[in-house]
Amino acid sequence: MTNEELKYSITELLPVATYDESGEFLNIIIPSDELIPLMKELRSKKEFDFDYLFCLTCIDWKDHLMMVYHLLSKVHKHCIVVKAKITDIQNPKIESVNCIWKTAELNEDEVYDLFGIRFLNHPNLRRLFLEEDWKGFPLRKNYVDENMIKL
Amino acid sequence: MDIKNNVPANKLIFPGQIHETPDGGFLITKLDEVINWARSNSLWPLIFGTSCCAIEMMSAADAKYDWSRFGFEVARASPRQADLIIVAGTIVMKMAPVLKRLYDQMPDPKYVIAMGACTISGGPFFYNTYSVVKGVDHIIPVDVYVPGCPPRPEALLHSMITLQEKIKNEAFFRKS
Amino acid sequence: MLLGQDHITEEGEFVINMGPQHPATHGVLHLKIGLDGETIKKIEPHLGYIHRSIEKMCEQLSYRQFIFTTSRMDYLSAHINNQACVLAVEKALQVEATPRAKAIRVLMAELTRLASHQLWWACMGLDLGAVTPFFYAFREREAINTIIEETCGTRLTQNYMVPGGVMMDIHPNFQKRVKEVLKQIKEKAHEYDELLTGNVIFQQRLKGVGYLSKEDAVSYGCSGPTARASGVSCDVRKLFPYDGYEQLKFDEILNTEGDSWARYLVRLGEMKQSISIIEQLIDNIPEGDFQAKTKNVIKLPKGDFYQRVETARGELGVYIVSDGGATPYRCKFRSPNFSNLSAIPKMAEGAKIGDLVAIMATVDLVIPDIDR
Amino acid sequence: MFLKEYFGTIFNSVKSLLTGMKLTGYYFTHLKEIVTEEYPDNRATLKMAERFRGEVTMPHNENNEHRCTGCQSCELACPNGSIKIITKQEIQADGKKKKRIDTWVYHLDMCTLCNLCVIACPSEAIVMGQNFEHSVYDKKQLKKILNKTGSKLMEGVEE
Amino acid sequence: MVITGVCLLAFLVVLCFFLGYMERKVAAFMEIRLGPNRVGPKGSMQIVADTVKLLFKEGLTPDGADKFLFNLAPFIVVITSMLVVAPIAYARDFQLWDINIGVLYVSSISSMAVIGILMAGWSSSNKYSLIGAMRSGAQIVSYELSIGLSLISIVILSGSLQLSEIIESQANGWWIFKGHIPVIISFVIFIIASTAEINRAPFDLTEAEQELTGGFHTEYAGMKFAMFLLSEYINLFVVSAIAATIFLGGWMPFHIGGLDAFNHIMDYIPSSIWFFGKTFLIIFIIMWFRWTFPRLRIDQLLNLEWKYLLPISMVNILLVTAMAIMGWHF
Repeated sequence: MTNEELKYSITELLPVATYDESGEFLNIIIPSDELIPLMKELRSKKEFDFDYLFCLTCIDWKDHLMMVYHLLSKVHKHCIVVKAKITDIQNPKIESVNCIWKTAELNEDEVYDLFGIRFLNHPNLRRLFLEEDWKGFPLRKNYVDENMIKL
Repeated sequence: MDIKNNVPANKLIFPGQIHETPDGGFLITKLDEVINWARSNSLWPLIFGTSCCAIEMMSAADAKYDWSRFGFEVARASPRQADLIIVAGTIVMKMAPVLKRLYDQMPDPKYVIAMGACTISGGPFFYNTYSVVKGVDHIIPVDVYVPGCPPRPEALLHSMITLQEKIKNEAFFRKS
Repeated sequence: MLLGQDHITEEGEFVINMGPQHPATHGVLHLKIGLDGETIKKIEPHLGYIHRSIEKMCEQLSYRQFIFTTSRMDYLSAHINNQACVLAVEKALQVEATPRAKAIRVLMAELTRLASHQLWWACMGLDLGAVTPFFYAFREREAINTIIEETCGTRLTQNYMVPGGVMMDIHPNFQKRVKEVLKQIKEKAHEYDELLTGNVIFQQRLKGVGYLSKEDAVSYGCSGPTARASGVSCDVRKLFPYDGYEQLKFDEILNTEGDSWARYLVRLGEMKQSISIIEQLIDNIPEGDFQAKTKNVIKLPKGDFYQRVETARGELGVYIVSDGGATPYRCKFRSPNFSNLSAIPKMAEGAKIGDLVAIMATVDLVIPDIDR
Repeated sequence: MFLKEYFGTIFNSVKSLLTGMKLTGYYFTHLKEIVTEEYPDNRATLKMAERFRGEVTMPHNENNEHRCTGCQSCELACPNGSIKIITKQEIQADGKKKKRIDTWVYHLDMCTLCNLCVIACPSEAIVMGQNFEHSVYDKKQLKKILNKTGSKLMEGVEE
Repeated sequence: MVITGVCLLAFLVVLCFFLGYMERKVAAFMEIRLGPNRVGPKGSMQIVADTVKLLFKEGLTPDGADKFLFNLAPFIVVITSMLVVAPIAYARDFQLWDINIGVLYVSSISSMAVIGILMAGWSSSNKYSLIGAMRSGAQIVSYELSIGLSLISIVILSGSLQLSEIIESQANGWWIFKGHIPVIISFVIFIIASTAEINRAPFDLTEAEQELTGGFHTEYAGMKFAMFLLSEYINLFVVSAIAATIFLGGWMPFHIGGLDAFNHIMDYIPSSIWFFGKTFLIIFIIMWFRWTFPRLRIDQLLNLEWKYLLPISMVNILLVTAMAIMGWHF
């Protein structure tokens, strides 16, 4: 499907979604609590069939956190970017997509480790890279580390 | 072959180097020499590589550079049987206790070569990083530093020859 | 070596910790393995022993500087990592590299891929207990390294790509040397078959070991030879061509078996394809500049940019979020090994310890790329 | 049928093993195939590639003059801060004050030899050196000062 | 007798130095590199340096280990391998101990090494060591059968268990020539099975560096580790010597029936050279295996024994017996 068609079909599914088409892919920006229903549709519906989650990450925009999911359909060869906005910056949480794409498990561990977003219904949420007792979430913009030497 | 000729003169002068006293007695000096000869010529490295430098360490073992010429090729996977740990690659905070433990598991005498910029000082990851140990000498004592990112296999061989020189000047029977 | 703390495993289970320092993990991966006799029941990967916070660091580095850190991620495909970065920057700036630069980049990338696969083959033998293949493969790898060194100045972490092209023109001897090396590799290719591929012990060690189905490969986000051995068509060079790959003739090697043997064959096939790509290009490097004009201080427009390339291990994605400044606001590297690693527990279910070594060898993990 | 298969397997296996042994046997008997370069012995003949990056050097000519103007482009270009340039004000013959380098500090222990400083340098004052034998017992020896004592800026570089 | 014994022990140590050097050089030449060439002339003192270093290394005993067994194990391993050296005939009329059940003695003592290995692996209190030791147990017990059966085929043909008599029975030709194909099969099986028995690649599953970091000797350091290395090389020598004695006629020179002039020349070559020549040929073949083949997996290793080697050697015994009864051999 082309970006236009995708946009049309997704608007039908989720009217609250907003779009950003400035970049290479179609970006869909949704509130975080709408994530799982939309993702399930994107995965299961034959016309979407987004079976390949190739990049899962997060961006800290200081006033909110943005989960970014890059999806690709191996069948239809179309790409889409789903961005879920998390406004609660103190205690961020979002549903895990591990039940849809298995690759999400370790990726979400990583995001939890570096951004501190808690994933609900995640089978084994743990700090993946840093020690269990590490204080703070280093990729947050407000992270301070006295050991870090700035250039 | 006399390796001494190939080490630049300034590298032989080393602060804190232990010099043999003349009154050490014939036998002890000779035994010392034998032991140091054996040790310097039989440095078994631990298979320990964390990142890029490990590949150059492997290259030093390959047919072109072939560190087996010096008797270094018996790379041991178990720290108990190793004499030398070549810290090849960045050491991060999470790895530091493991490295220390590996070092402690090695029997004396043990030697350390810090290979590459990351292990010497944190190198490319010195600034703006939160998880990198800024130099492996914060964790374990280092005998020889070899800079580069990563150093060539020849540079690693050079560092091992330098280490051999150091061992040859050690005293096994320390005098009070 | 043994860090004993187990919260995932059941009471009375025999747990061994493979890593962080273990010869089979190719670096500092830590696998906690629950065993039943010699049979693996479950594996839990523990990462972070080489987590160097490259993503955080990139937020402080300019777009000319951040390229060099990626050489240290997947150091075996350093060129290709750098290429991904410069392509992302070029995509954002809407600059295109000169035709000569593109050709040089592809040549370098394929040489790197060849060298990387040779190292994989060497370690493959080493992991399965055959020491000699290591030396034969490194002989050719050293020849390639010498060529790369002659042009780029270093052997492993080259930092040769710059936005808009390449840092220096190729060395005058480059073409001659490459042809010599290709000839040498082709002459010695039969040794690979005689020593390992045809060897009955080797085949027995790999056939039927570490099966990964097509569905799982997609779901786990696998890419590169690991996924292609399961029949997933995922070669970025074919699907989303960059730097002129669309003009080159090469095949995407696919295999449907999904076991370690299939992964082995796919990689061997890829080596042949790389050679064919280099042969197509080596006499057809266009004349002209090796670098397109770019500003001294690069500032990307606001927005986010994703660029993927095919490294020797799979799809590397560089995701740059820019706020219009001279440094990335957020820089994420989608590393192929990270996803491939997540499939290893699935592959190793019910395998023996020896099989796990074989699986890890065929998936060909580079740990710093996982941890970044 | 079973027996045929059974012995067929054995035959093929043994054959494949013998092929491998033939190859290693070939190399064992053909010692001219040995590719080893004996590093410390071949130091006299060992030539690095001309673009090889071993360390950053600052060439001085016979009058102890270098080309560095102290513009600090290299310091800015260096991704990991391994260059530190300390400048001083120098009074010229015509009375004007000019910025000149005092010390050009080079941290070889941190340098990744990425070549960005050499590219950034507008006056070609620094080049990559070929020496790679830097092993030392003491880390402090890796901090180097590249401009020689009493060295001056070469005439006509700044214009 | 005692003096000879002591000399023999000293000789064994020197022999092990040589074997270590030989192994490194063989490996190097097969791997297109030079190998040790700095220490001593052509690197010949490399192993001496290694040994002296290991002697002066700190001898560690891990905290969790069973101290007594941990320290005892290397001695058991070395002593068992040295015991097997006793009945070997090194040259004409030079046999330390011509026991009349030589073959039985050799095969029974050599299988005792597994006790030392099990002890080492268990007492280290390291999980890798334990796995290595268990593998070793399964492996040596299995391969013992094939070794026994292939030795028995010669016992049947020569009609004696005494090593000197077996050598004498080959005065008119070695068994490998006299016994046709069945003995050749026995010989091949003996070589394969004994490679497995002494834990050398491709059957080095007990050590399996890539899987178990060092297997049963993971926790051993210094002198005790050196003893494992020593026993490895003595074992290598012993199995090769046994193979040379039983299949290739021990110190018997090579004779061709009818060519008296040729036989006469062969007789001039000292018998000890014949013995060591044959032994080192087999040692070389075993080393050749090591530097060519990948390692087997544990279940494949047992498959190889129980599905291939054992059935074949059993059928082979039948053939040999038939041959011996009918007198089909020369």
